[in-house]
Amino acid sequence: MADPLLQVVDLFCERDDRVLFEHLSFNVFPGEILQVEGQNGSGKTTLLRILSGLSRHYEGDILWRGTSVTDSADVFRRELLYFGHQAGVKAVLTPEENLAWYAALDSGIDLKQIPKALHAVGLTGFEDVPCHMLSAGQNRRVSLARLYISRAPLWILDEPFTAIDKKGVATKEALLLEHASRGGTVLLTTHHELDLSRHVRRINLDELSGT
Amino acid sequence: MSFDSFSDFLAMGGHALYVWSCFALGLIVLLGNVVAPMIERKKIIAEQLRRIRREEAQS
Amino acid sequence: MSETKLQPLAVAQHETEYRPGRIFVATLKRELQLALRRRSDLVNPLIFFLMVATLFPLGVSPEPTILMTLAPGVVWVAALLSTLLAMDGLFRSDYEDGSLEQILLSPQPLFIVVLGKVIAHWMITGLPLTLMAPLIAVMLFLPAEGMSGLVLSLLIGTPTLSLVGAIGAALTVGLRKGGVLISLLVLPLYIPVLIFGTAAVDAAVTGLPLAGHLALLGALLALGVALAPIAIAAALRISVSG
Amino acid sequence: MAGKNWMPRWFYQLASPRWCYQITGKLLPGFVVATLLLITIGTVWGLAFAPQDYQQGNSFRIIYLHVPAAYMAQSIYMTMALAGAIGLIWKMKVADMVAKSCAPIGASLAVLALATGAIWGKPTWGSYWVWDARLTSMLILLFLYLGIIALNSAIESESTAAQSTAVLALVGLVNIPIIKYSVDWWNTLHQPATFKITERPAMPPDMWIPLLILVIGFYCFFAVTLMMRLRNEIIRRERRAGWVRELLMQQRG
Repeated sequence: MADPLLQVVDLFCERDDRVLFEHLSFNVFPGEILQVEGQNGSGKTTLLRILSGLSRHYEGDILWRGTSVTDSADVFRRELLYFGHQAGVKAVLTPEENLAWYAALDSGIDLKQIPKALHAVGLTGFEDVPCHMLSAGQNRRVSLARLYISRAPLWILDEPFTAIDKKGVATKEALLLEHASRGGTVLLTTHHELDLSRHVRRINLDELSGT
Repeated sequence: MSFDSFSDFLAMGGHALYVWSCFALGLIVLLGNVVAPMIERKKIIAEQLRRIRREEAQS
Repeated sequence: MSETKLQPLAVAQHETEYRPGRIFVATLKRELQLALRRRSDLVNPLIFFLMVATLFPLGVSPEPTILMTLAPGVVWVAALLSTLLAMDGLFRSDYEDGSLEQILLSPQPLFIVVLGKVIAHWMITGLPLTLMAPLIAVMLFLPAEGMSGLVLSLLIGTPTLSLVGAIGAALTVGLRKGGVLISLLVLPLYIPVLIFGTAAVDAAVTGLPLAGHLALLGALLALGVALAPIAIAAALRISVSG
Repeated sequence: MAGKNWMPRWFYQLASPRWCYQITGKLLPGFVVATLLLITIGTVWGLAFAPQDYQQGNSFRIIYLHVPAAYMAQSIYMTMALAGAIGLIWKMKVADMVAKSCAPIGASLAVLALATGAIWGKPTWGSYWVWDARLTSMLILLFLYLGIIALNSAIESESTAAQSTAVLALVGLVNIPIIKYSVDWWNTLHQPATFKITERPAMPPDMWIPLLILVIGFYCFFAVTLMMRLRNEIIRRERRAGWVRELLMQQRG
C-alpha cells in the first residue's frame, strides 16, 4: 500500500470543559474518501477545522506526507482545499470575480478553467451577476465551483451539499469519485445519504468522545 | 528623626492632608491586591467543590 | 450537466514560485473593487469627519482666534476618529462570509495579503480624508501657511493609523461587540502619531521647518509597515482559531 | 521542535502547572515576610526619618509611594508582555496565566501612581492635575492596561484570550518607548520650563535609601500578589487534573 497522505496521531480536543475526542488516530491514503460522522455537537466541524489548520486548540500530531503540518504549513496549504460552513463568497462580487480571487490565492489554478467550472455547477449566464442577486444555493455553487478548478490533492469539505438539490448532489458525488480516482483524498461531513457508500470509509466521533 | 514631636509628624508641616491621604490610598491598593485573590481563592474552591459534588451525584 | 474532466493533481513543488507582488496587486484590486461597489462605506467616514469638525465651533466658540489655535488638533482628532470608524469592517465582512478562512488557508504569505488590505483601506479612508482636510481647515480658520503641514502630516500619518488600527481589528474580528473594544485597544497607540502630526501643523503655522516632524512621522510609518503586518497576521490566526 | 534543548531544565518545569503551584506555595511565606519588612522599614524611614525637601517641605514624602508605584506599573507591563511572548512562542500555559494575572495588579498600581501624583500636584503646582509628561505617560499606560483587561474579558475561549492579549501586550511594549518619547517631546514643546516633581539632582542618601528599599519592597509585594493570583488561575484551569481534585478534597476535609 502507498504511504498515507495524512496521518493523525493521538488527537485530543476539549471544548467548554467537554472532551470532544481523545486518542483519535487514523491514516488517510491517496484515493480515499473519508466521511466523518457523529451527532450534532460531536465535534465534526472542529475536527475538520483542526485538520485544515484553522484551529490550533488540540493536542497530538497531524502529519502531511510524513512531516508535521505545523512545520510544513506552506507545503500543506498548497495541497489543501477547504470548504467551510460559510461559502467564502463575496456578495458584491460576481461569480467570475470570486473565482478569480481564489485563483490569485492558489497559484495552482488555471484561470482558463473558470468558465468551464461555472458551467459545470450550472451557473452559465450568471457569470457577471453580483452574488447577492443569486439564491443561497447558487451562492453555494459558486464556492463549489472551486472543486472543479482546484488541483489540490486533499479536499476537506464541511457539509458541502447544504442547499444543493438532489441532482446537484449526484453530480458532486461523481466529482468526488473522480477526484479520488486521480489520486486525491476527500474528508467530508454531510447529513446527506451518500450513494457512493461503497467507496467511503467512515469515522464515527460518537464512539470516541470522552465522558 | 526629622520631626520634633509626634504631633509634628502627624501635621507633616501643613501637608498632612496630602501626605496621609496618599499613604492611606496606598494601603488600600496594596491590601486590596492581597485580599482580592484571597476571596477569589475561596470562591474558586467552593465552586469546584460544588462541581465535584454535582458530578458525584450524577455518577 | 455535461461531463467535465478534472485536471491532473498538482505535483508537490518544493521550489515554490513566490510571487508576492502578484498576490499583493490582486488583493489591492479586490479590495478597491469591493469598496467601489459599496459606496456608502466609502462616503460615511468622510461625512463623519466633516460632522466631528463641525461640532467644535458649535461646542467651543465660532471666534476665529480660538478656532485657529484649535484647528490642527481638531482636524487631526477628527481624522483619527474617522479612520477608526471604518476600521471595524476591515476584516469583519471577510470573517463573516468565510473569505478570511480561505485567505488564512492559502499558501500565499499572509502578511502580504494583510498589507494589501491595509493599504487599500488607507486608499479609501486615509487618502480621501487627507484630501478633504484643507476644506475643514479653512472652516476652522487655519492660516494658509499651515495647510502644507496639515496635508503632508496627514499623508504620512494616516497610513500608520490604518496599520495600527488593523491590529485592533484583527484582534477583535471574532467578537460580536468588537466595535467599541477596538477603539479602547487602538486609541492609546494612536497618541504618538497625533502628537507628531499636530506638532507638524503647528510648526508649519509658525513658519518653522517641517522636515523634522515629517521625518518622525515617516519613521513611525516605516516601523508600522515593518512590524504591524506580522502582528495583524498573528492576531488573525488567533482570532479565527478561537 | 528544533532549538528546544538549549533551554534550562527549570524552564520546562515551570511549564508544569503542578510544579509551579507547589514551588509558589513554598516561596510565598518568604516573600510575604520580606514584603512586610521592606515596606514597613521603607515607609517609616521615609515618612519619619528622611529629611524634608528644601523646596517642597514634607509633601515631598509622597515620593516614597508615587515612585515605587509608577516604577512597578511599568515593570509589571514588561513582565506581562514577556510572559505573553513566552506563552505565544512555547505554548506554555503557565506563562499565559502569569500574563493574565499581571494585568489587574499593574492597572491598580498605575491608578495608585496617578492618584498620588495628582494629590502631590496640589501642594506643588497648585492644582490636582497638570499635563506633566510623567503623569500623562502613566495615564496612557493605564489605558493600555485597561485595553488588555477589556480584550481578555471579551474573549470567551481562555487560550484564545491569552494569545490575543499577548499580541496586544507585545504591540503595546513596542509602543511604550515611542509613547514616552513623544509625550516628553510634546511636553517640552508646550510647557517649556515646568518643575518636574520627581526629577532632582543629587538626593542625599538619607532620602534615596528608603526609596530604594521601598522599590525592592514593592517588587516583593508584586511577587506575592502575582503568586496568589497565579495559584488561583492554576486551580481554575487545571480543575480537571487529578492533583487539583485531591487538593480540593483536602480542602473539604
